Amino acid sequence: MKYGYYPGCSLERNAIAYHQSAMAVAGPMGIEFDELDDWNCCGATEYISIDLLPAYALISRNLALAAQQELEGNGNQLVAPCSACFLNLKKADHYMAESPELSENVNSALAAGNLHYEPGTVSVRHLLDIVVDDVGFNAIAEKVTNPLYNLRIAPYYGCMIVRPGNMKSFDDQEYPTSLDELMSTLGAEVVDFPLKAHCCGGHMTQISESVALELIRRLLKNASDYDADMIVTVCPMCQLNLDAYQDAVNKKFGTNYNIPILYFTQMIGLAFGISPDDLGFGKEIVDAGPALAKIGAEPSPKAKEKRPSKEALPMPSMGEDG
Amino acid sequence: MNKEKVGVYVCHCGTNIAGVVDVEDVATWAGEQDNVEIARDYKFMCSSLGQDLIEDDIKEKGLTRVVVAACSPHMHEKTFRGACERAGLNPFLFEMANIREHNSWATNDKVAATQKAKALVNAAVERVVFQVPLEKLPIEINPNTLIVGGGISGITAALELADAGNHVYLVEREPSIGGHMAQLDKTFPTLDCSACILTPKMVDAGQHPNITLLSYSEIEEVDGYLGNFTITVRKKARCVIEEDCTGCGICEEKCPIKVVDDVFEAGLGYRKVIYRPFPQAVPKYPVIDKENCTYFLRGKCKACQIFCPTEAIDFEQEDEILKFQVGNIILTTGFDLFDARRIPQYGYGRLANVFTSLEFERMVNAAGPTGGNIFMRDGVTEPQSVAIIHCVGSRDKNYNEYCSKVCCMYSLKFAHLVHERLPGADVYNFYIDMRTPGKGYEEFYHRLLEEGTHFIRGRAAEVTDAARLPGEEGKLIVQAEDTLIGKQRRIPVDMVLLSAGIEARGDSKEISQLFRMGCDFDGFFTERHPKLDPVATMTEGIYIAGACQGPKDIPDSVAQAAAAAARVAGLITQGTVMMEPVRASINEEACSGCRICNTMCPYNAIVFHEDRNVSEVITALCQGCGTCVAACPSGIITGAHFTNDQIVSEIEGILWDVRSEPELVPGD
Amino acid sequence: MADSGKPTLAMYWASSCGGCEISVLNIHDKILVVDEVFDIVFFPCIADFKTKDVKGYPDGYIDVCLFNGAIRNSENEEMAHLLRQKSKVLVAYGSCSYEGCIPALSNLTTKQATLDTVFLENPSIDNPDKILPQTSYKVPEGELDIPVFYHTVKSLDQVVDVDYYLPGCPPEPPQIWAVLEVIVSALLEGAPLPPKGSIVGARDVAVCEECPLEKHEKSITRFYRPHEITPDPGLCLLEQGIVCMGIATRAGCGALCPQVGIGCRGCYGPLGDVEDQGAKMLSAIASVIGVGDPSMEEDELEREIQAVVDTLPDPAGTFYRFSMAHSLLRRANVNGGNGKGEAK
Amino acid sequence: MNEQFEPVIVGFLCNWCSYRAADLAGTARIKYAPNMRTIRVMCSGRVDPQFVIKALREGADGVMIAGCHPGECHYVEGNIKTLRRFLLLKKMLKQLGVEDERIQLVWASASEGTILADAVDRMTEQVRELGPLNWQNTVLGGGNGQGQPAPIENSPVAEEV
Repeated sequence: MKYGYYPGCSLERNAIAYHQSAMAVAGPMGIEFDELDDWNCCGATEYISIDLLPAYALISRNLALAAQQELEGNGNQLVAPCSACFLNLKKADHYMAESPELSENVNSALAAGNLHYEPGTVSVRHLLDIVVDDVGFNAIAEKVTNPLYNLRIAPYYGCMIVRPGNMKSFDDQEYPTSLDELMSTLGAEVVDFPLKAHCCGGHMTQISESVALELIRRLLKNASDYDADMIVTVCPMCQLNLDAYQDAVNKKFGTNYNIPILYFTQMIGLAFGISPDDLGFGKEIVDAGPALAKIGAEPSPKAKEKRPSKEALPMPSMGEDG
Repeated sequence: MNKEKVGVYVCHCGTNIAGVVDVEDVATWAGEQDNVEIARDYKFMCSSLGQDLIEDDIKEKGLTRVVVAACSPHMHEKTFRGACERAGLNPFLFEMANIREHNSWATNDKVAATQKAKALVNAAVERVVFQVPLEKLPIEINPNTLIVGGGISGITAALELADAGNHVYLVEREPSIGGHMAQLDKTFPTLDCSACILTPKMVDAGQHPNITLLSYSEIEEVDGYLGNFTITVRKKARCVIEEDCTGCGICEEKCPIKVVDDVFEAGLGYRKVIYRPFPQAVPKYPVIDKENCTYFLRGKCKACQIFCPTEAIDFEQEDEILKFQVGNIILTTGFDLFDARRIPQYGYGRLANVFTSLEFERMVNAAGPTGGNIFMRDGVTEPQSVAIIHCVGSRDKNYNEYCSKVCCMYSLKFAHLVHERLPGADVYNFYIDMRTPGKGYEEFYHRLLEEGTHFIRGRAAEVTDAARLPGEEGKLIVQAEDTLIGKQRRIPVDMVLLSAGIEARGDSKEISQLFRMGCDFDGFFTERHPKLDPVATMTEGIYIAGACQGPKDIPDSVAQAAAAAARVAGLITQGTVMMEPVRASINEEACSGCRICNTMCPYNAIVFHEDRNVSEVITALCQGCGTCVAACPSGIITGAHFTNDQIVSEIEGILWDVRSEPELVPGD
Repeated sequence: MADSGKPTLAMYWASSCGGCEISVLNIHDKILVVDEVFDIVFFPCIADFKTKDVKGYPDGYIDVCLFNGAIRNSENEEMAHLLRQKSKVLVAYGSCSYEGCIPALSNLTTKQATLDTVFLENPSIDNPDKILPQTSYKVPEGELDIPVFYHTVKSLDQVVDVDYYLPGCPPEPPQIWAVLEVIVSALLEGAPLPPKGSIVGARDVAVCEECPLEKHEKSITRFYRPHEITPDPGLCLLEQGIVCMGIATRAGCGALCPQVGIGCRGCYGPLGDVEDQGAKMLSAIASVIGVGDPSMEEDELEREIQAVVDTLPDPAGTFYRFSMAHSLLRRANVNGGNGKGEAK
Repeated sequence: MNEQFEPVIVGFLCNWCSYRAADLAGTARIKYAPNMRTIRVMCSGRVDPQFVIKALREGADGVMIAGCHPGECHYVEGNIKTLRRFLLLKKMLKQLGVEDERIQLVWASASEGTILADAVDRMTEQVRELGPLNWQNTVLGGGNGQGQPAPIENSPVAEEV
């Protein structure tokens, strides 16, 4: 499977671990990435809120390039590992298709660089999407050599990959489960994580730290309430906030969370038996070492789900769709 | 064709038509057309004076055809046909031109409207000349009636008809009749006990000499037509010999296997593998649930058989196939509850103390799993606070856009029951709008306001156990925007009730195809007319009542059921009914037996006679759609009142102003 | 009536292939009876009469004129008028004169395109100077005229009044003889003739009536061209996806084609209650397309049905193979709609 | 002619859905192009392709067939037959030089007055864009004889025959 690849700025700096691990696991999963030539920043979350047109022009330049370079045999599928990049690219494509006027303006801007983008030509997809939907759980299960037994993982999707509601998304928009399934495929114990699709604060850390810290606290608290050993993310922004600001949260709220924040690709790598160094481990601020030490022991007999008392009323069956 | 005398009447409809169409011009113009004997314009043709005009002209001027240019035929075709009939002219020699809905109301362009009016009038004139007298078709009505679905609607309809001395076949899928109403505890707004008012009716239905009750049975086939349907029913094997069973219930006692009862107890309680859904079940005979029975799984046990005092258990019993004739059918197949799992952010199935409305109905029911106590999922703890979320799956583009009509009221009822059983417990109702249209409903709402229920106007965003603020620990938090104070609120509670909406039965599409009738996008059966005929369907002889036609509460269902029964009773007393003669017929002389038409008819009205190598239309089955007429490559199927001649001349007439007669063109 | 006292017979070919003449000879020894009964006064195929001879006849001199061939050019039309004028009974003989037949398929395109195909593009043509027929040109002997080639092929009754139609491409010998018998007995014993304008030598029921193949309810999930399938013997061809016009075509031929596995081409023309054979055939055959049911999504439904429709390459040419000139539309629109017409 | 061309469109509406939709459009006083002239049939399945062709032949510039949405047909699936015929008819009429826009199939339930009205407006515009069809004169070259392409010229004269 070949895809066009749009790393985005973060993956070159703070999220280098994400990039490394993604590249490391691509091969085993039968994925080939073909990086977009001359790509530019997607404008992150701010630009759109400052001035739409230039923001969309900035984003669409990448789409135009993707369309132009018809990234070799990938059916014009452009994969973005970063949720913000993903959402921006997807939005641009969606709203250009929706409004001919926007499309016209954006294209008049692109024309300056002899570029043009016809909405709909490139299909923008998130890395998680292609892993769970194109590669598939079965293929992944086959590759698992050291299952992540014993590891309690809180799967964190962040607020961007399955939204907004008016666009078709690859997972439930309120309560996604694909990452949960992926993690249990790797052998890990997945904890229920109600805030899985809530916001991590994004760039609020720069604008109004108190707001951001509260949002981060909620996530950390929720994860530790369910005694998760770690939070696994699909987004550099989320990883950065939860990891880098954990200390600040502890100071502000007098807590002492110590939850490592890792990328789902790193976990896949581990399960595939790839050496941690090739997966960018050690770059996280909250040391993942202790948690990872738990891996390997035989699966704890499902923490003994205490048998319901005689009086207890039956729980609703969740059927397949559960 | 010898000349006809057509009378043309152009209606002003006050200014509705005359305001845009130059009616005088149209009338004078029409007067000059071929075959037109007289053309008039008049203020209100539908008035008795207007109709008199027609009748007098028919009598005095000997009109042989009548055209009225006015409103839609759906409005007044009947009226004017009547006028013709009174004056001794066959009603099918009348034709209507719709120059109001399709013309004067649809444009302001007077010139264009007048031109179009002329086209429509001319079309009618040229068509009517080719129309022929038709006689309505008499159809014998078999006095028996089939009622599908033994809920409150079905039971009501059945009793109405049976008491009037007509035989009824009442078919129910489940082991007992009673439907959803049997699961309920109290009914709003009067709070009388559901069972107390329902069970007597169930017993009546079960014992009525005029009612053949076929429970644990399903319809396999429906053939035939109004007055004369042939029904095939599969009576599933109960593995209990009804003749011998006394309904003592020992088998149920002795059966060692317990399973969750997802149907009657809505998953909140257990039942045995040989069971009656509930003590007052009608009929009283239990059934064996083969999927879970140890005997059927492993060939062992037989406890029920061993202990049965009357040897009524028969593991070898097989499904029975019954065939019978009925004249009419009433569908009362009811509804399914919206599956709350589809809204994961409400946590049903994930968060133990989130319950659906039906679960709660069972919980508060004295005969239910908790003996009427309101307990949390652990089965012992009483909640100190309860949140009730309205519109779950209703009024929501992502699920069902419509309002389920009953949820506001039963949510209020729930609130009341919590107050009653758990004094001091806090109750929060999260609603979008409070919808209480009905006798005594608004008063009930006010009563609840006084009982101290907290009403929060806002759709709940999510139910979570992720505590954030002090006091939220170990609770379920309902987050919603309170639109009255314009603030986000987080209400920590012990228990959450989801007021799930009403949905059409999962298999309603198949059912509608089985009975050859329509159902809408949501799966509810389509009534013949949304306002003027909500109980009949587009298929003659098939009626609908209750929630299968759309969300409804008990009084509405009962009313509709009685109405449907009355309609059927009316037909039965008539004995024979007259049907529109718009039917297809095949000229067998000219039929080559190509069999193209054989698959055209959705009503299987076309039969092929191998011996004579011709196809024939069974008139009584034919509904007159004309699909076979259009398909016949020999052009020898005639669609009465919509013949090729009639439609072709209508086409020519409607194009009067752009038509140029094909002449022999010399040269190139 | 000829001086011999015998009734006079003429047969003329306009735009046709000559098959009709052969079909007359196909009545075998009966031809002798024809010769015995009739005085042949014009029959370019078998007897040497000239147009000027016909012009010389008094009006109505010809008792029966069998006119075959479509009206393709000015000469065909001229002869049609001449023979109408000279004949008591004018019979449109064969599919061409009755409804245009194969020549009229060129009504699906333009005169120019037809000429280009015939005189320039046809692979077997050697015409380096691109010479096309001229309506008139000068030669040493003087100016010569060639008939004007019409834009639209017409049926006989579109240029002159016709008494009877004898369908078929060509008509079947037994039918021909049956018709001649009627006419003969009318002429000799004064027996009544069928009402003017009637279709003779054919039946008022579709070919299926005469077709021995076994017929069932039909449901077609794809169409086959003859070379794409070997039909099951004894089974209705249409049911097997082979376009067989029998359902929409007059019987009289004895269903010869279907019996040898070739779908009926429709040469006997539409049935009495049908105005447009092609449209009717289309309606019937589309009605029994076996895909698409009400439960499907609207676009899925359309896709599925379209897929089946796509397996039928040339509906117009197929359904109007013989009746183009006599159909409701008569020809393709090649200049309407701002020249957006499809035909080229 | 500098005044704008007003196409004449014949509309075959089924008695149960689309005809009622047109009624509703009127009752709701929705204003739309007066160019469509309606003919009522019990079901769109009654629309014989001969009718469509007849209308075009007799001077209509376009034909609209309107029925119930698939699955909502009063006669269960008459409209499916209509769709099958329509798709094949469209293909054949294309060969006969009738543009797709001139024959349209519309689904409109009894409650979709606006949908029908919009469809009529849209189709009127599209057909106006295409210009008159006027089969008798333009195509068959009756009357004004526009039907004839220019006589063949500028091809070298034959020397001998």
